Amino acid sequence: MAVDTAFNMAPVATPFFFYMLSGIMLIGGILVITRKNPVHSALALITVLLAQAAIYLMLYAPFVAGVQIILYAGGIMVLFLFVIMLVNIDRAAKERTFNSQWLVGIVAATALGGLFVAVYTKGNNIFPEHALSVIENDNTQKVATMLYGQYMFAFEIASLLLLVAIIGAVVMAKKRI
Amino acid sequence: MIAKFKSTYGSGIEPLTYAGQNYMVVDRSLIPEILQILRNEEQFDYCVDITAAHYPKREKQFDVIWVLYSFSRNERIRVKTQILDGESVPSSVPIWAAANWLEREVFDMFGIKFDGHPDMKRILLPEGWKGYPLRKDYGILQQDNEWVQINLGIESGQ
Amino acid sequence: MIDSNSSLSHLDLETPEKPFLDANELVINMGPQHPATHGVLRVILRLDGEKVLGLECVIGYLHRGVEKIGEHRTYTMFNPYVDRMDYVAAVSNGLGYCETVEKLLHVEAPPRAQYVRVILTELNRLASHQLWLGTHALDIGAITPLFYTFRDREEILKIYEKYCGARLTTHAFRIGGLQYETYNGFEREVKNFLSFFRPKIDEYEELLTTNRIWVERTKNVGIISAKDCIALGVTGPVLRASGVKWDLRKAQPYANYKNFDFDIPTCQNGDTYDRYLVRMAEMRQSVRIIEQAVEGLPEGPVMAKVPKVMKPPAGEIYHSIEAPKGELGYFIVSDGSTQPYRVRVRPPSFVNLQALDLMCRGQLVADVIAVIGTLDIVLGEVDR
Amino acid sequence: MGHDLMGQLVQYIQSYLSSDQTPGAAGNMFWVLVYILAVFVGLSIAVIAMNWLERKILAHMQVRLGPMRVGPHGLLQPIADAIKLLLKEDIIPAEADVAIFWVAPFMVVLAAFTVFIVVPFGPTHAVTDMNIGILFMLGVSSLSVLGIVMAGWASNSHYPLIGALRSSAQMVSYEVAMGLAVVSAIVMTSLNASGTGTLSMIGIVQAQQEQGVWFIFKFFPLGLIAFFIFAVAMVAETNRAPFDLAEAESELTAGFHTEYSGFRWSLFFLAEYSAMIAVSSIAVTLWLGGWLRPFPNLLSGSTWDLIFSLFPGVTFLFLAAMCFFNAVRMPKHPFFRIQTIGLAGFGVVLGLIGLVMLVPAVRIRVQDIFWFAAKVATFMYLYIWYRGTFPRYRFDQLMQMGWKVLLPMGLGVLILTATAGLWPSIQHSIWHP
Repeated sequence: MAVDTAFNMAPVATPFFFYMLSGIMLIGGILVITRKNPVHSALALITVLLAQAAIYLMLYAPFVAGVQIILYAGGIMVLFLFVIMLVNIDRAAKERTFNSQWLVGIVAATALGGLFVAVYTKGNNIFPEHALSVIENDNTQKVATMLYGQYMFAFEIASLLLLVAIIGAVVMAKKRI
Repeated sequence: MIAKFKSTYGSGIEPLTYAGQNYMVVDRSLIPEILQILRNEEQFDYCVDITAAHYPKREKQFDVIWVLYSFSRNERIRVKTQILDGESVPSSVPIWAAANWLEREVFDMFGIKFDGHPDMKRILLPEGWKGYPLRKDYGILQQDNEWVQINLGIESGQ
Repeated sequence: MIDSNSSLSHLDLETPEKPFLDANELVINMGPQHPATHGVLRVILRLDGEKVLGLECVIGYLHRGVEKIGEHRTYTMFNPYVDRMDYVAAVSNGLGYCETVEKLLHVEAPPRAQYVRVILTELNRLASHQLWLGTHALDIGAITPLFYTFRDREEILKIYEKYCGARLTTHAFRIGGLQYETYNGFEREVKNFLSFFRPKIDEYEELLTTNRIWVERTKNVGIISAKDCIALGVTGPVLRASGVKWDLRKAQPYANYKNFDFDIPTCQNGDTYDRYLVRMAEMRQSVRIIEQAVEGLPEGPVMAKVPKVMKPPAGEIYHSIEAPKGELGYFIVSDGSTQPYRVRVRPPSFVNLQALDLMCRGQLVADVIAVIGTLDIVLGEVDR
Repeated sequence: MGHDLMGQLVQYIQSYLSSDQTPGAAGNMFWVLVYILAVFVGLSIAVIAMNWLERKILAHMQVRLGPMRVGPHGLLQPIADAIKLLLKEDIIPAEADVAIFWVAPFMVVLAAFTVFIVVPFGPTHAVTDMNIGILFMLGVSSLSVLGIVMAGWASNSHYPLIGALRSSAQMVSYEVAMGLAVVSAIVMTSLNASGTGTLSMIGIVQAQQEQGVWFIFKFFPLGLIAFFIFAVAMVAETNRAPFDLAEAESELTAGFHTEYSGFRWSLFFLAEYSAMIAVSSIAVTLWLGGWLRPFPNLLSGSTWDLIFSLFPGVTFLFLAAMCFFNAVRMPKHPFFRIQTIGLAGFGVVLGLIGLVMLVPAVRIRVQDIFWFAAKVATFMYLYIWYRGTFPRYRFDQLMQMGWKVLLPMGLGVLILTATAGLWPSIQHSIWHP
């Protein structure tokens, strides 16, 4: 049976794909914040999310990759675009892209960069030497067991939060009537 | 009904009949009052048509005609008034909403203005057209050459 | 911007509706080239999202000056022109014109001519309603009824073609009666058509009447009350769907209609679905009328004594008939010459179209399509 | 040396033939490429055939003949259309956002075609078997809405924009109900000894094989309701009648692709039809037993196996016979000579295919694909039938149906399916606390 067969296709050119996808993500990320047209920004963001999904796939996490595509690229970003299209883009495009908070932005970026550098230089030992061997086929079941076993409480809390958000949205929308 | 009107308004009203159809010629000054009464008291609640006719040889060049119908009486009546060229008629849009486009068409075709009409502009012909086609002095082949040349980019529409 | 009138308390068209949250209102130009405006009607829609805040009709793209032409043609010569107004119901136009001129001339068409006129006019009503049904359903997205109705309309057109040689703009009637005696087998063919057509109405109804989507798309869409109908001068099936039992064929019978037994179908809600039902019922009534007319078709001449050169005495006449779209009136002023001094046509489509704004307020874009379809306008008649 | 390499290559190619896996799972790159090519070509042919069939069937429903001029019974009409579309001027509106206007149709086509790498036409007839197969299909097909939104926005025109807004709202809404229906089918796959379900497309069909029932009949009527929800949602997902609001001709002229013409427009067309086939494949896989032949348990045994395996060849022979019959019936007139020859030639081709399909070795490999295609074709016919019968929903009614009818129904069915699946253990815990 195909399901039970171990996935024995050897990964090909892993570093190449990793760097390629990372490059795409970085370029996409820069485009997101530099494009004046919000629709272009949103499309760049979609590229980033898709590249991210591909990296998840490389990490033997197909379920997360699939959910990433469905929820972010297919769902949330469509709603983003939906809202962007409803506002007047001609007016938005004329306004200055960068506002006065760029100082805060630089501080935050420096802090984050510092953190990355610190982790890279000092924190090598917190990562395992070799990647854990993950069986791809079990991935979805593993996620399910984790969510509904070990992290049941957190999962339920998250769903409750979402429920509250949905009800809030409905109440706000209903105000009109 | 006609008799009652006659007694109230005297010489301002001339009731007539032709081929079994009643109509009355009303003085221009009595028009608003008569139409109001016809609508409110005599139950002529349906304004069938408003139109006009042009008689260039008369002093009062235009006939304006209201065709009215009463659902409760199943009866038609025409009200007719004569006006001078350039004279306006009170709009009957407040009395019958249907008069809106009908009056616009009369304005479009004859150049008769209706006072108090919410949107007195041409309806069938384009805005900016010169001349009123249904006047007798407007030839059947006549057109607003200037308008045609500017807006359509052709020498003539014929 | 909007054709409106504030002073009628129940017709509050003046107050412009504001879009939600000061959102930009979207102005959409529907037509003059648009698949659903049934010709060259241009509708300027002001939208908030998909909700209609108001609309303005721009008409006149098909204006040919029919009334002006009438003043320059003799009474007989003008007869074919009227067919070009409501071209899907050309026979009705002709009937109205011929009867009006006959009244001016103080003649009456002989009984046989009257009966044939009724048959042809009612067939025309069927053809007009079929065309309406097909295009209306097409607008709402049902593409199949169009082909069914065109298939059956073809049979009517064949009868016309055989009778007078033309299919659409027939010029079937003459002032004073008919030009031609009916052809051999006319009665049989009309009867055959009736027995062919009766089950077809059921077929249309089977496709649409209880179709859930059709009902949802048409119920409570474009509601107009009887009061508003009368105020706006709306006549025909639209008025009857609002609950007013008024039909000129009964109210002021012309052309022998008083001899026929038929009902005036009415509905109460005045929405698009009711107008659909009323028209479907009218088709059945028309079939009834034609049946009686064919059964009782009298023998005799088909042309009254009319002078070759018509010079009606000076005077003026307003006469109207119940065209498929509503009251079709002719106001003719004669000055005693061979040409009418003034011809005025009171087109039902033109007056009915005024109600579009009222009927579409607060509805969605998709409903505008349905309402334009349900008003059953013909732009040739609106613009003349 | 060279001979050795050739031998290795041949061996490499042959090594897959006896495999019971998909080429992707077996890691055989050659066959992966062959399968991708086969799926691509097959899909293109299916879209072309679908184009012709839709016009013909719709025409016959509407008492007319449909295309009759190009080729016998209009058989070459789709090809003529394709040539026309390719030769047409490619118009890009002056005010359009050119880059996005370019990318949008490719995005839609890409999304519509990519999903087919996991569609199982048979236990070994799929490009690959992903263990998140169904998730992959839903995810990638949800990307096509991005292409539609991009197309509508980039055209910089009102009608396409409204069309794009409508279709994006519609597709996002119906994806929810669709997902719930899919989940309730996936829950059914876990009713085996180990108690673990699967998301793999092949695994889902195999689960139906093991449980001996198509999921549409499982826990009657729960499976049927879930299938119904999916069947409605999938029509909405593909923007087809009666949910074709995004391209409602009478309202929005042509919706999101109003400004497109020529080749780019044909890409949208291609994507629409392949998306229809894709969602139908999902429905077939999840509820109608995928490649399984009808009544595998009731009519089991080698005799029945033989009879059912003859079906594909016989079907093609029947079609060939139809062609010959109609060729004979063609009017005997020089004007129709080419048409008659063409129809007979088409019949010969079909007949040859049918004969090849009767060869035992081919028969065994092809029958799965045949049953799968037959089931998908049923859905395609339904699509056409809907289009011929139903008026169009209005937008608010569509949303109401998605959120207020299908979504609660989907949730309810999911909960009930889960309860029904767990019922033995629940019962057990009630009686033996």
